[in-house]
Amino acid sequence: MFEQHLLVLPIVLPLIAAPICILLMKSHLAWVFATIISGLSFFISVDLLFATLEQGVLNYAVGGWESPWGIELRIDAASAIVLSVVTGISTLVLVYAKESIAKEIDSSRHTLFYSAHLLCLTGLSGILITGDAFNLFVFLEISSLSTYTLVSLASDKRCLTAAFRYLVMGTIGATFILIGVGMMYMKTGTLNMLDLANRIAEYDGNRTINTGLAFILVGVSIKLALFPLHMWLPPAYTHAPSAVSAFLASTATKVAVYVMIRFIFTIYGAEYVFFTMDMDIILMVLAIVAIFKCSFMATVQSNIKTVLAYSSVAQIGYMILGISLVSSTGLMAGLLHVFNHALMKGALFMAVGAVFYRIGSVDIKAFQGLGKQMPLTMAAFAIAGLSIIGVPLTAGFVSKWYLVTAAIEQQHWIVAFLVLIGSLLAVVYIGRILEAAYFKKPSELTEGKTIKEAPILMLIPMWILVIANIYFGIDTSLSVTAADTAAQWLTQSIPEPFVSIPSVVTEETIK
Amino acid sequence: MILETLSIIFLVLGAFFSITGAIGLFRFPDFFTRVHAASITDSIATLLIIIGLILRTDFGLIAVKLLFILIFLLLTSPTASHALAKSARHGGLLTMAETRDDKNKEAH
Amino acid sequence: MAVFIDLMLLGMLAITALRVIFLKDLFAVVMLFGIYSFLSALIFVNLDAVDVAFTEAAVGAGISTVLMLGTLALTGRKEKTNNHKSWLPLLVVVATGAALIYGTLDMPPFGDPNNPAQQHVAPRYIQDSPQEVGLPNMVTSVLASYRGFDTLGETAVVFAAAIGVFSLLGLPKRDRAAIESGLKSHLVLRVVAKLIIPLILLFALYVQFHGDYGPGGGFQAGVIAAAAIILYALVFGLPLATHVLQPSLLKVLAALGVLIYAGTGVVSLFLGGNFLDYNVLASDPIAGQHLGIIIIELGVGITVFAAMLAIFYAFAGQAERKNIP
Amino acid sequence: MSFIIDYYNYWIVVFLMMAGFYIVISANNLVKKVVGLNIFQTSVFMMYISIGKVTNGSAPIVAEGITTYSNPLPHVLILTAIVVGVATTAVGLALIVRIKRAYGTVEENEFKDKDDLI
Repeated sequence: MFEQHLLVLPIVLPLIAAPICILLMKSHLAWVFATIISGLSFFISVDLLFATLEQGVLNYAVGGWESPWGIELRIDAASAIVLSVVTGISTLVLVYAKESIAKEIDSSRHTLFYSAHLLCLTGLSGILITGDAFNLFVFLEISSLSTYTLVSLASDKRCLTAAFRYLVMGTIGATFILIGVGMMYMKTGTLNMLDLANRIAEYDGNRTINTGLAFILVGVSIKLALFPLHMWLPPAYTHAPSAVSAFLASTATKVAVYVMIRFIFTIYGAEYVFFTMDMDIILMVLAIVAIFKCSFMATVQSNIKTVLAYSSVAQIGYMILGISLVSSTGLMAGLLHVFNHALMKGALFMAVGAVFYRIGSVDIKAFQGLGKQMPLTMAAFAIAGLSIIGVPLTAGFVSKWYLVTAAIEQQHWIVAFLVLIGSLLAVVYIGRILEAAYFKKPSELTEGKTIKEAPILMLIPMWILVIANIYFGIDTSLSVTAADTAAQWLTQSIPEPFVSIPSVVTEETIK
Repeated sequence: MILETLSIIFLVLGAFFSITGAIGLFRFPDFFTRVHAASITDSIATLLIIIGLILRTDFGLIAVKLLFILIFLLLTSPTASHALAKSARHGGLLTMAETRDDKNKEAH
Repeated sequence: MAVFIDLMLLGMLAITALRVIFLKDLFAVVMLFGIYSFLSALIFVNLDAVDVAFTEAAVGAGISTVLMLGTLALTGRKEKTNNHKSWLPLLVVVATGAALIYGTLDMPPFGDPNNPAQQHVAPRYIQDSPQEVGLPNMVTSVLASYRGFDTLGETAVVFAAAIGVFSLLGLPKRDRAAIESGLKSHLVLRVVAKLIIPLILLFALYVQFHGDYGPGGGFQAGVIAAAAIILYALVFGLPLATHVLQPSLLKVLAALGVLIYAGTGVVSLFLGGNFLDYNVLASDPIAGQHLGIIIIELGVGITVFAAMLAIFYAFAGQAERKNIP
Repeated sequence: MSFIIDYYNYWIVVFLMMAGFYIVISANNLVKKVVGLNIFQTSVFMMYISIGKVTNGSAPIVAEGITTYSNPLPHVLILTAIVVGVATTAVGLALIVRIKRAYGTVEENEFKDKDDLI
């Protein structure tokens, strides 16, 4: 009987579960409960993904009020992909979290951790499913507020300053989005996304609409840590508890990328954003600078979590680059990278968390000689690392391949070249760590101690992600089909000659 | 008409006390005299203004609500001023006269 | 006349904001923020947003200011002078402001009834909601019914904030030995507080259940009720307050409110409607709407009351701990 | 002249927003940052409420003899946004209290220096 209500469940299930977690009092009860709820959301999301691939768009009127008067929930292939990633990673991280947070978080705060995690999941799912611009802001704030809490739960005191900086930046971003939504409402009188899209199309070059777009893009860029607004991200990911870093790195920024795609392609329309406002050039330049600057920053850090955090900012650059290519292939590559990057970064942060669990440090020195002492963890790290670099037979290769293809299609030879160069920098920062792990003698941190392999509950989710990395690197049918369907759907608004694959379209013909 | 005139008189008086209170707050020399000025705005000015407003209603529900507000303000604002002054006193703040005496003692 | 008042208030706001920039005394900064909040509440009244004004006065000038003062008690009231002034912030602000001014140039004129914002979605709320939902207060109708999902999210945000503060500061323990604290020497204060605290609670109940007909609703009521207990804690001491309303109970209440709200939605699912469709709650749609709105407003009220009070407890508990050497 | 009457409200509100925004990004003291954040947000709320105002309209509560009501939708949005604002403030202030305990200061440049030492 719930079939028609499936859409609302990924939001409501964790929302109801979060307060129950508090009432459960016992840490392991809360763990079991949160994991089950998150798993349930994951199954619903996968179900929704297949439903959207078959039927296109699903919608749902909350409260029985038809849109635009009530709040509409809408899900298409793009949101369903990201939703599956978010709920899936959330489930794996929750499995992983039991051992991990037992070490890192004071036991009196365990139920609070699970509750905050579920609230964060609620917010992220809400952002992905809602079809209402203001409702999106509300869910954005639920997820942000619980994220600040999650980051500040670590025992290292630097997590507090990181969380505060994140809070200030995040709130500024959210307020910018609020300003943008207000300006759109002022000119259109509606908040429903589809309705907004129809009504914005009537205005051409209206200054209020332009400003609204600019504020929304800047606000979302803060949330997704687009260079140069990324300064909050490295400290937050470095000092958060390991399970939280793994969860946030693979979901929160991805959801923000989704929000950007939604605003650009669905609400404002790609034609308007890219051809009238020329946003593609700005985004492309920022993305390329992000890839190089932050990959380089990653090569000089000694804290491995900081390395991964900077690498995340660089990888976000690839996603934005895909969007800025203004073609369905480019968008597809971006979406595919959202999916694949979640798999690899999740695995990497989990592996680093396992090292922290055994050694209590995430400095590169702690990794020396670990290849022998924690073979399974380091093997997972190595495979996920290769995926980040983009070695064939890993998921990372697939998305880079499509990105390069898209760039070549649009005659952006330099961009294609730069993507390849950027991957070389990834070789450097991942290579450094692997070198330390496999070819160096144990440092004073670990010397003479017997280091055990990570607990099984941490290894299982880590390896599930690693296997997924390989699986989606070899059998690309599901991920590529989904991303392709989503991209085709979203780029409908781009005038026909630019969507199709022909490689004869040059920069001049677009203009 | 008479009510109208009365109401205006009350409102103007209320406004006058508000302004004197505000001026006093700025011009008086020390904490206790300033609290005195501020509490005038709090009590007599609000009292007069609310009475002035009541005279303008048709003495229905709104007048009752205004009356409630009046009673509430008459309970709270003097208490607030009292608590403020008393805390200052407990904190060791002296009135102007006392400070003068102290200085004189030190001088001798 | 309205324009004149509007300009007056906006001018005062501008002065307040500028003063905040340059003041170094944080206590004064926080008090000015309270004034700013209160002035904006007056502007909201002037612009016909009575519900918003109510909330802003209760939250901005009330709870936020109290929390800020509590923080200052723990962190000190002087801002240190910072020598290296950089031009970057000013540049960013001027650029952002210029962008906004550019945006205003195509805005529809202020107050014009033919503006797009007044044309499309809003007329249905104004014309049909009294019949469809059956409440005279359109803000409550939209808040609780048409956009009830937003309000569910808002309740979740309050709950998330409570969780955040619990995890950061922890809740004070009940301490029987310290019950005799508080402002003992203030006899007048204690007597008056005893007189008005029940009145405030009564008023909170009025706001809670009268929200369908006038300004008010669960959120405002929750804040006012919390303010009553906060006053109690300030005058009679935190230990006594925690003895009357235990922190652990507040935790349960905060969770309960969210569950009541979301549970109403789930019940409507089982009764065959969409999530949060109150029409199915009773045989008559209007009665169903009414019932649904009363229940969810209660949920909002409970969560907000418990969360705000618990947050205050957490801050006050920290201050208390600091005072004990 | 009508140009000014049409827009004066928005312009002043933009000024207020920017005053708040400036406090957020320039203040070194964390409490002041939070105050600035609040001023910024409150000013954005004023912009929304201005959108909903109808000249000679009345508060959107059904009453006899009134035909023009202001738009209730922005009011609802801002009610939600105010709550979100106070929630953020509470978490931010709690973080400040913890930072003070951990670092002994709430001035940004001072704990930045301490962070770098570790």
